[in-house]
Amino acid sequence: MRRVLLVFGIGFALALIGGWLVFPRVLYLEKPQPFDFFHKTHAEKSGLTGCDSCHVVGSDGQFAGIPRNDVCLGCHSDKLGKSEAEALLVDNYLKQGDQPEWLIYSQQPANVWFSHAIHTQRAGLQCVDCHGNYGESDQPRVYEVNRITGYSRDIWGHSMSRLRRAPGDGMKMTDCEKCHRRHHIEVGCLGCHQ
Amino acid sequence: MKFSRRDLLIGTAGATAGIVFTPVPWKLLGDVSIWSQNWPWIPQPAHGPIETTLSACTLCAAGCGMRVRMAAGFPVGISGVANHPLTKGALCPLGYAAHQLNWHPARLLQVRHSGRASSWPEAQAALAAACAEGPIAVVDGRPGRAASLTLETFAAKRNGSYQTVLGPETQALAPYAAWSGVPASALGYDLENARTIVSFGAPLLDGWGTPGRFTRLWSARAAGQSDPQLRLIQIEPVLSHTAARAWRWVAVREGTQDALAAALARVLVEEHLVKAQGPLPEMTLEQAAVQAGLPIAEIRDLAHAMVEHGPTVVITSDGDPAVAALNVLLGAIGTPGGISLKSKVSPQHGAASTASAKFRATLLDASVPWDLIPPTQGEVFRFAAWDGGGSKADWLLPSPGFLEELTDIPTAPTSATETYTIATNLLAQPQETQTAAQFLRKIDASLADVDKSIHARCEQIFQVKLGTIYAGQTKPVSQFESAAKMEEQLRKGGVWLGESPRNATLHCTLKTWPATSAPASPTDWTSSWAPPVLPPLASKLYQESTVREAPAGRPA
Amino acid sequence: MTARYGMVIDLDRCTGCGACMIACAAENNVPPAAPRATWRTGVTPMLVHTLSNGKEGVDRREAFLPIACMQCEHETPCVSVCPQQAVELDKSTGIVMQMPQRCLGCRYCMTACPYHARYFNWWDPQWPPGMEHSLNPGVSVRMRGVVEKCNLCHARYHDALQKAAAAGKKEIDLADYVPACVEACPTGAIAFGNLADPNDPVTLAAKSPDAFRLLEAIGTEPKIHYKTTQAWIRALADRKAARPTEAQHV
Amino acid sequence: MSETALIDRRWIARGAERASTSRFLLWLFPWVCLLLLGIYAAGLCFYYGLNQTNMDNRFAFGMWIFLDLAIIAMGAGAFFTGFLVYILKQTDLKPVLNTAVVVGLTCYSGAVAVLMVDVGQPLRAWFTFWYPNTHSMLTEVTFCISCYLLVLILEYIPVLVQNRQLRHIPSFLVFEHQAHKLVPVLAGVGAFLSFFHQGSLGGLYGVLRGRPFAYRQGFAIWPSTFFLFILSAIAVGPSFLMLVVAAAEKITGQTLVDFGVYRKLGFISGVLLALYVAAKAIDTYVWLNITSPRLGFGPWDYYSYWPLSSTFLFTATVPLGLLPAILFIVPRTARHRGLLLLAAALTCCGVLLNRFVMTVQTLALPTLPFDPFLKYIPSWQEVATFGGVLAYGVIVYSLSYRYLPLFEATKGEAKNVSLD
Repeated sequence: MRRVLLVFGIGFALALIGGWLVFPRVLYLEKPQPFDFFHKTHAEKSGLTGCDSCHVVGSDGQFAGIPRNDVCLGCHSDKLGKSEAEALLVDNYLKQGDQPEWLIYSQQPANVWFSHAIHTQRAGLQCVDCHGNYGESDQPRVYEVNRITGYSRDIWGHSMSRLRRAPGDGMKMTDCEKCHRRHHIEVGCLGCHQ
Repeated sequence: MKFSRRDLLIGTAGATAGIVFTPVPWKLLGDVSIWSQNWPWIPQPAHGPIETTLSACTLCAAGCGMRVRMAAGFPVGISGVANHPLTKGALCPLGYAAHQLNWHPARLLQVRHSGRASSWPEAQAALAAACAEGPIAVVDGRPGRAASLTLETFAAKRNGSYQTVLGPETQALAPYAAWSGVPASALGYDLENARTIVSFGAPLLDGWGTPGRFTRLWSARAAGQSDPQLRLIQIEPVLSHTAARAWRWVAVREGTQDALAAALARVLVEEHLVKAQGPLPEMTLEQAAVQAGLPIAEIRDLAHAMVEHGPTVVITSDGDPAVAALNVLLGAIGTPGGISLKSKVSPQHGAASTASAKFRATLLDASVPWDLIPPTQGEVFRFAAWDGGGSKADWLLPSPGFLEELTDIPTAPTSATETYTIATNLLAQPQETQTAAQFLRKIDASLADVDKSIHARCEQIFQVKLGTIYAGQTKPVSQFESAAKMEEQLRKGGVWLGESPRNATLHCTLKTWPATSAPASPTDWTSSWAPPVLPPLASKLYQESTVREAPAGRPA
Repeated sequence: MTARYGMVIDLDRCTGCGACMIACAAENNVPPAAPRATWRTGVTPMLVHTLSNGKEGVDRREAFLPIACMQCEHETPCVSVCPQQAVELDKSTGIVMQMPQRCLGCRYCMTACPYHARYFNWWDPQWPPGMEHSLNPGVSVRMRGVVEKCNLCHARYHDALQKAAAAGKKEIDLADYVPACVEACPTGAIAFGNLADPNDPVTLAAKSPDAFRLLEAIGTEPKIHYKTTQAWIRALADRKAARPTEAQHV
Repeated sequence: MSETALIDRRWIARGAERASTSRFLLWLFPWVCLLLLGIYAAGLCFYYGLNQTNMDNRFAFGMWIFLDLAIIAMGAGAFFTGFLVYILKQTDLKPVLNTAVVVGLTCYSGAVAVLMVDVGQPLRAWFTFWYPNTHSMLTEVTFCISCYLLVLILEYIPVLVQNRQLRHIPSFLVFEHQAHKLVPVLAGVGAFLSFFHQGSLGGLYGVLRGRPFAYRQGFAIWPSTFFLFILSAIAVGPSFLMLVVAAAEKITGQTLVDFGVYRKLGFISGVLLALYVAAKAIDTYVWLNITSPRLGFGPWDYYSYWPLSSTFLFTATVPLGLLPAILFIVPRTARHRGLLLLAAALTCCGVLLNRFVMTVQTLALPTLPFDPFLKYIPSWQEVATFGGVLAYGVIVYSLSYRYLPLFEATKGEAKNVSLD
């Protein structure tokens, strides 16, 4: 009988290890960004304070997202410093005139409609409330994509158990709902889907 | 201790129990359903902010005002321009899906010589050779454009002939042109002032002329009123969409509309319903009635209906002179609400001359309808953006598609006032393509460049100081400080409107009652009907609903 | 304030040109007809029916009747039947919302809808190569095997909302929210407005004696109204006239 | 004796007489082929989507739903017999109990399988459990059917483990004895669940206010069809059971249960059927004169279309309702085995017709004033898929009959383990 329990226990334990430690590594695939980008450097060196100095919301409420080359060209018309990233930016993109294909950590799927304008203007949310303080990131973040769904890992969040998550870590529908429920905001499915 | 089969079973049982307490089954279950929501083989719309620009539709000669929504550099939506003076915010059904046409499977992006792939240099050489050997014909489907000037001068320099193919609506005006000596392209209908419109089979509510112009007019003055300000009488064998909504539908027997016209003429004159004492058809009322398959009483009643609520104008679908003559009797020529003469700012063109075998080569501009095939033994160079199939042309030359070409749009057919619009190329022109004008300039660099000609036209309009520019709001040309400013407005989707029609100076005199002539598209041009290249979404109309019949189902 | 968006469609003005159908499909990323699709298997959130008085020859009369989702207000048939809350009647707009990504494709809602305004994606949506560039970013493409219907051009509602928010307003400006079919109609036969607003022209038009609704007796309070001055259309709509056979229909 | 035959023998209870291995395989062969064809057809539907069927936007439900409703009604024999035996203590019905369980199991699992093919996105079917809409009859159906399927499996296991080989595994035997204590409870739960979902299957159409032909008023949240479906289901259940047993006897050439059981089943069917016909008549009267007119629809909106005209109404009630009821109840006719089985067959046809009318005719009838009456013919994929389910049923039953002690009469020496 003891042997039975032992063998059972071993199987049990192996399953736990596999499920919690190995599975995430198999499920998610790391992808490289076009080149390293440091929010912190920009904040310090160029005195670009506040996200909206690059990530602007238009008068009609459209969010421009990641700034296009012309914004970068404001300063990077030619190389600033010797870094490899700088060289890549200027030579491969700004000079050629094609946009870097950034992998967006908080990219929501095509069936989601999210308006930054409504959340910042009407609800008065700060960028950090949802995105965390990327502004202080001083090393490039890893971008991981779910092999099955193609979603960024940030959507589910980095802890598989979804416990103890920092803001910006985990942007599932349930996370939106949590906040909406807290503020008694009722929107139908198509309030946030398209 | 050795590992037995029993242990394996128990171990597996343990693992199975354990896996339930890991994310594996639950995350997989979730992710697989999410996968089913984003199947990789289903296209995803592009990201990126949306810009809206104004332009004009170039699918046909009507040049309706368009509002184009662009995302990530591609048009993603088309709508009309509200209170656009000509189209009143309306487009034809095809217009709303026109931005899909550039990806149509029939898109032409390769020079073809008698069916085989070829290249631009070869085509160029071939045309140069042809020009050297003999006179050539250059055929233009939309005269009056900046490009037309290039084509015309090229033909002139090569003592070839420049020829035009007029659209059906303009063709329908040909008889009056013949009787008044004014070119058809200078004539139009003053619909806004008409109170009774008698249409002999013209699809007035179904994409006739500039669609928005009449549909809005009809909607405001006729629809749903038992005694409408604007009476639409549709004379047509079948219950067409127009006939279905007309104030009155007269089901005339197929191909006997000239007989009905004759009958009406007799009633009008004999019963002194009109002042005119013009010539009369030989046919008696009785004979005509029998031919048209209508009781005399109804014809008489129809004649009365035509005059009791004037001004009245008769519109034909195919320029049958016998029918057109009714307008002369009704005095509907050069009068308000009738056939009228446009103000004289834009260059006017001779009636359609016809290609004949004597030309060494014939060059067809992309504006020439695909199904028109010139009767010539010589080489045919055809420009087209889409391959409609069954082409007899020796050379198929890919031209820019929708929104890929800078062009100007002169006065729309049937319009009584002159208009001028510029459609800029919102999309980059594919390098595989050339317009006829670009192609000819490769052969003769001295030819005018379209961009320059457009500039010149704007200068000209600015000089004349006639009319107004509409771009958001209306502003008289005279109030523009410079031609450049005005041109800028036009290039941003504005439209120039000329002066009101000069009616007094248009007169038609009829010596004898005209004999019927066959439908007046250039007689010796064969028209082999090929299903038009439509936006794929048009299939909603004829395949997924019963609103219309499939194009292939229409008679050749 | 909660709105109740609805329409009044003037059948005397509808020429059956089909502009609404195409504009709707273009706006909502509805794919072109699949090779084997028919009027019974197509996806046409806005669909124009042809009516006739059943007579032949000179006595024949025809009219055209556009049908989109009726946005039923009361006992909305499709909402209660959906097993997994993929359909709901939105409180703030009165729009009956269909959520294809939640739908499992059981088609129960389609059997429930008396107006046949719901469509099943029998095929994978497909466009000629490259044409995906022309898709509207505001609307996600539906996958095969789910039900879809008119969501009253919800992408345009989103834009209006966002614009209002950016301008610091709570209510949208109705001028910013015009469904594609309404915008496209070349005769202005389709009027769109807020039925909760007593002074809205649409509310007034819906009250006119010429106005009616389809299958009113079923009592689902549709928010799409029709109007006509022609007796025979009215008789047909009120189910006082003979039905066509399938042969006549197709 | 060939190798396979030897293995085969080892699984059959000692002393039980069964057909020779070769004959058994011969019997299975066509059914296996049909099953494979069905699986292929279903595969097509999964791979290419439901465009493989002839359903369309108007016939959103087709042959599959119709037959699902039908076989689930037939499967009602399972819970109802359990209910009779364990709750109402009608122990003389025990001989057919195992058959009832197997029939129920195949009917329900088959129906669920077809439903999985029928939905457009089976991968998301579980959403119903995660985001259930409690107002939807379909949610009720989904929950009850899946739960009851579980119950059926639990009820089947005790029978299963009586197999000669499986009985060698000690833990199974232990389990079996425990399970037997459980069976009455299961029967109770099963009965409740089934009564409920047979009802909700009726409710499925009864709530469709947009389909005046199907719409019924009712009591509380349930339309009258809810109760009619329960009644018709428990009426047809025993009849179907009777037919299955009769078929088994015919094929195996053995007497499996004594005639008394037939008569009892028949009598139950008959009484319930009579009740049903009465109830249905009242319901139809109320519907045609009150419910339907309120929605603006009169009888001629339904019964002026050939072939689905009023003759259906008549057939469903008189020859397929009253007649079998009489045959079942009147002792003189009930004495004849042939007539009894005829009545059972008629009853099954009656329920089939009823389900057909509720599902297919409802969709064929136009609602919009300018709409035509529509027709629909299932595609071969639809037919084949369902054929597969039929074959599956036959195969499972045949195997169970061969290797498990379904009937006292043919238990062999497994007798010592009886069901109580």
